[in-house]
Amino acid sequence: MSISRRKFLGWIGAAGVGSTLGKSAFAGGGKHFEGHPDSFGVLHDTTLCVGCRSCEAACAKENALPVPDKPFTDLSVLQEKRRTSPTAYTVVNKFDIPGRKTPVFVKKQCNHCLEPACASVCFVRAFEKTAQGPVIYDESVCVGCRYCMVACPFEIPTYEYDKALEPRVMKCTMCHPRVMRGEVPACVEACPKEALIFGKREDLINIARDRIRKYPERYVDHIYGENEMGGTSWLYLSAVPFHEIGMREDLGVTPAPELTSGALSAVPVVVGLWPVFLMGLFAISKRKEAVSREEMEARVQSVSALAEAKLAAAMETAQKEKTAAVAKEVQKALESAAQSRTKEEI
Amino acid sequence: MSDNAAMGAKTWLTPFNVVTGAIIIIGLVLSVLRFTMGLGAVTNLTDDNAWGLWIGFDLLVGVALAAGGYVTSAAVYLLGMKKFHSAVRPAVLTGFLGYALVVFALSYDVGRPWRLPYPFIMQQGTTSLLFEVAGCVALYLTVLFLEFVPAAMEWLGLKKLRKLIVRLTLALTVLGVVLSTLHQSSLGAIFLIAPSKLHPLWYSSYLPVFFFISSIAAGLSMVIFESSLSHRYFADKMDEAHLRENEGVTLGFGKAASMVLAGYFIIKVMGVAGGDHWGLLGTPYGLWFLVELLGFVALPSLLYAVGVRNKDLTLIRWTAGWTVLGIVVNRLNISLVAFNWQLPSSQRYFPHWMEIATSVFIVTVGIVVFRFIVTRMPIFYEHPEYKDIH
Amino acid sequence: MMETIFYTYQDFYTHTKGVLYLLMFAALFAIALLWRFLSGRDDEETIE
Amino acid sequence: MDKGKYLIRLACIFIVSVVLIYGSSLYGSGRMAKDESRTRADFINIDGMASFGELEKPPVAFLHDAHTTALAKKNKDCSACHLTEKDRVMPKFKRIQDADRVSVMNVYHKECIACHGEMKVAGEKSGPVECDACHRADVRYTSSRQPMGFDLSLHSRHAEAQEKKCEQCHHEYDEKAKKLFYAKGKEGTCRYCHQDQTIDNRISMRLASHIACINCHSKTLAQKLDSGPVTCAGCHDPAAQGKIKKVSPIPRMERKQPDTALIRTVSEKDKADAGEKAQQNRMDRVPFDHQAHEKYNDTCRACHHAGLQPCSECHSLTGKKEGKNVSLEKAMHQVGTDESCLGCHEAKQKAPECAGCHAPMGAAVWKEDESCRKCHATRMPDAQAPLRPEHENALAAETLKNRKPLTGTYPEKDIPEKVVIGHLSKEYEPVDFPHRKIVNAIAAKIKDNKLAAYFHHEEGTLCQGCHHNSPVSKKPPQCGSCHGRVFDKTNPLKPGITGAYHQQCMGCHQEMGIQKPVGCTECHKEKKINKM
Repeated sequence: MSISRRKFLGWIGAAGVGSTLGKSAFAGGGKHFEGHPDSFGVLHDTTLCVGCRSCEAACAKENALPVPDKPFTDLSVLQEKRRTSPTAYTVVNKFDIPGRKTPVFVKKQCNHCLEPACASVCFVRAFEKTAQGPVIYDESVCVGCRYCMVACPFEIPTYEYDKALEPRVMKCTMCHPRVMRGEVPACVEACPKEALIFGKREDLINIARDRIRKYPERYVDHIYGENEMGGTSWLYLSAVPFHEIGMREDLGVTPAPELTSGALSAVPVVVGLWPVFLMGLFAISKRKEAVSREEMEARVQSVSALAEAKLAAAMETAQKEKTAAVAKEVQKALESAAQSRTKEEI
Repeated sequence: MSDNAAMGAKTWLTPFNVVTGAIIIIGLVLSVLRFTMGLGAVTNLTDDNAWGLWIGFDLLVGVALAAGGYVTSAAVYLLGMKKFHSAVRPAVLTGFLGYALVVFALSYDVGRPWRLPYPFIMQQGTTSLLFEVAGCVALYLTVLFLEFVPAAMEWLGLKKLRKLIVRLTLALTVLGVVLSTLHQSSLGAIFLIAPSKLHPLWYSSYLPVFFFISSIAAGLSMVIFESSLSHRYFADKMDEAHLRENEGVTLGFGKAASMVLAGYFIIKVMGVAGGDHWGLLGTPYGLWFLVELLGFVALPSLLYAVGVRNKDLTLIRWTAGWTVLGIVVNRLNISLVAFNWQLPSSQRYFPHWMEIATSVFIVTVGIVVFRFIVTRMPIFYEHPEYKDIH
Repeated sequence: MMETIFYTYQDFYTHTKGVLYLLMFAALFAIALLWRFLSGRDDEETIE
Repeated sequence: MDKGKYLIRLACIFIVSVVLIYGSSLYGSGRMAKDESRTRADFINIDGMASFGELEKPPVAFLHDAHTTALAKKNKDCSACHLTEKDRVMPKFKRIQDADRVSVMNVYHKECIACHGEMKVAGEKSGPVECDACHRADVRYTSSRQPMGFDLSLHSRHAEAQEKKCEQCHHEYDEKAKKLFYAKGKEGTCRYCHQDQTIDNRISMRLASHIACINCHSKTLAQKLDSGPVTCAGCHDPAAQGKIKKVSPIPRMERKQPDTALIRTVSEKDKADAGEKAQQNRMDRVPFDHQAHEKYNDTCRACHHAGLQPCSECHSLTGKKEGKNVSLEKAMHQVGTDESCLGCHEAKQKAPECAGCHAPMGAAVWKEDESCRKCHATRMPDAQAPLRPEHENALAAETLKNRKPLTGTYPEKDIPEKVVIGHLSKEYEPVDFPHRKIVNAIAAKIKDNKLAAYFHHEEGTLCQGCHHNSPVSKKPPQCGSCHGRVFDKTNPLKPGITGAYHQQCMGCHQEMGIQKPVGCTECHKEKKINKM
């Protein structure tokens, strides 16, 4: 039986390896998607922003977010770097760049990716990339698993940890209601320097390119958001390399759904083939059992046949002897009878 | 039925009960706190670190260590290894309890646990790995329940119903293996979405394969580990067949674990090669990766092999414990240590003591239920009336 | 089968993976039925 | 069970070591404290042997002035380390030139270690003698060495000192006779011949300048006369360079250069090569006030970057190899380079007093309009034979003479005193914009700027700084006439009215480096009613 143990070992190993083949079988296939045509976006020219935080004020007012303790006109807040929070969909951060007279101010909020990672990972489809451009959140289905916060490469979605019954994921919605009414988002309307421009994403890219061409020394020749993570609707222009103003340049251009589509595409293969393979294993082991049982019986047969043959032979000899003995007895008896008769006669 | 069944009046105040009692009380208090004050009051979770110890340990580690169920049932039913037959029921029980605890722990971590069935009934996010995991875990929980229930029915004496379910065993086993393959690998694939946050040494497109293969190793080691513990504490519950087969189980699973760990080590090295991260091995994180790889994958594989060759059961049992620890280290590495590795240490996550207490509470509940079931239901012995093949 | 136009990977995958999940569910039953059909002849499956 | 115990111990040791490695590695990875490296001008990295191949040991950090001061105390002079040839001290250490690797290495090792050894034996503070004490891998010094520019002021001081005997420094090289000689009237900057690297016997600029300058300075010092520096820091230390006396006004260089020149738009040779008819119509030639431009640059090299011959000799119409294929047109108009006319003018526009208006204008976009005629002003007479140079210069001078520079703008009374910008006010009070004060301030800043005076060709040009993209007039249109309330995406480069005001005013203040109005309320007061 030791073979079967080694066999068991082999099968488990093979099973493990076998299933790997299906794993990264094929990603999204040959398909390529350009995103919703004519969807809106915002171009943020960080060379114009002076960090007056009017956008933060307008955003808080529009989304009825709680008024923070420090007023929006208090610029001391800019000293340390802030991230989005459940009470602030957008924040302005100040970056002192060595060798530049004035600091660079950058507004941070949801980038409304063309292929949102948050939408791709949400297992109740609470996030949706609307045709108009904004990525909106549906609180009525959200389970609160927070996978979207793990997935977002820009660290934007935030969670109401302090709430026990109705915690929500909070993030900028590009003022989706206003956009649907044909207005511009509140922050764009509030920006005095017009560092934020709202419009169709293609137009914004052209505007950005025009600016780069007209002011070659003022801008880094790169529109952040044109290709990052498969493209975002919120585009950025900057005078300094983007990694110096807190924007990651190592995110790559693969759209988020592509990252997990490989693994997902292996699931049907496993469901399709694994049962067949396992049932096959079962059948083989059952047949092996049956075969081994038959061999057992065959051997038993052959052994018993042998035994019978021997037995039969023994029986015969015994028989013969017996008959011989009987015959002898009979003969003896006859002889004694004959003798007694002769004795009587005498 | 082993004759030394229940001794005289059981005294409740054994040290074990006292400790578990205390933990459970603390756990209940924390649960109330968690569900009244929200997640923020009990955990160190922030907007940067959305997933903490409950996901990292209770879910990732819990699911991996509950893999014993499908590994043993596959070995015995699909590969026809009758000799390990006695190991099936304990393994299925551990698996079932493991998954029950996973779902129980999930209800703590998720913001609105009463909405957990929403992905199936309300709106399906089919592009999400979590949808696949949720589906498989739910299905597999029912499969494990059905595999476990004959033992309960023998205890309750429901003959006819038990007959019906026993006929499904083969289908359940196949389904169990398929579902396990899916969600064990998908737990790894969950982290594929964030290449910018997971350290390149741990991030790889093979993550699903790593998780699946290491779950096989975890299952095997867990069965050995659990059987060694059960023999220490529940020997009186075991019938003669169970005792006899235990040695074979340990050796057989030990050998399989050694091979699987070796395979796992090889594909991990290939993962590093594939990403060309050799340079990173010199960094502090690289050092920690080597500790995980060499200390918790290569070493146990070696120790298993030595143990099996010399038929040294204690070595195999200790190595099983060490491999289980290795799985814990690997899962925590991926979810907590190597995740958000770029953030400054001030924004890094470390579990709040209340989180740790809750996890300990959940594990203790598992152990108590395990003991309750084992001391009542025919897990370690065969019920006299059901000598037939069950 | 009506051919909806997909503009984003997200929509495309949501649709295709949705269909795939249904197919998978069906496939499992199909295989079970096929197995029962295949091993119908052997009297009563005796599996230890 | 003893095997079990043994295993437990093994596992414990393993865990402890794991925690230690992990702990120390994660937190202990701070770099060892690097002592604050000092920046010196006399820091020399001795790596001459790199020219022979891979350096086996790290180069040696050598502090030249530290050594010279130390040696001076023992009244030793340059000859302690430097050999002299034809009574001039050679800059290389104890050798004339580098024969081969081994010999150069021996020179350093023998001389330095010997000297240091003597000092140590004599019990004085001395330099290191062990190998790794000199060849240190860690970088302790950084060089603050600045190249020493020989500008017009220094040149005139030297000319004075040498009583205008140019042959003291300037020389030409006679290929055939392989001898240096002085060519009167052909004096040029050293860099025309001496490049970065020594090419066969044409020594590099570094060697040439050190041999010539330091020798001359040390000779004059020897005669106890006021002379230039002989230490590294004297020339190369930025602080020392600041202290060099500046002559002002800088007397004009006496090199018989023309006062005015008529810059060719095609070289005679090109015309001859092309066999053109007498008067193929080319761009009109450019009258150039050479004397004025001398004052705008520190050195002649700024424009005559490769030689004193006319630009068209190297820069032919279609570009020649000698001129690195840069055509004449590109040489004159290439923006972004200092040598070209337009490049230099554009660089001048970056000055704070100009940037306010010129920065928002963006990169010069090639507009085919009247602006060419500003420079190409001299219409050539239809003479057959080419004019002689002095005639050309006279013609240029005459054209330049009747230029009417414009130094002001509209008379005071025509400039509105104050403009109230109020049609926007939602959250803030209207802005009362001190229009005249600002116009006068700008005009005052560029009052004596000849470049501005000439190119701001109309009185209203100055107003076009803010009233841009509209015809020049005394009554330019209001901003609102073009800038709509909301950003108009069909005209991408035109902001909405709010953006226009803020970008223009704040942009100008930022470019001109004016700090004054900082917060929003300093320009316009907060409106009381709907406070946020």
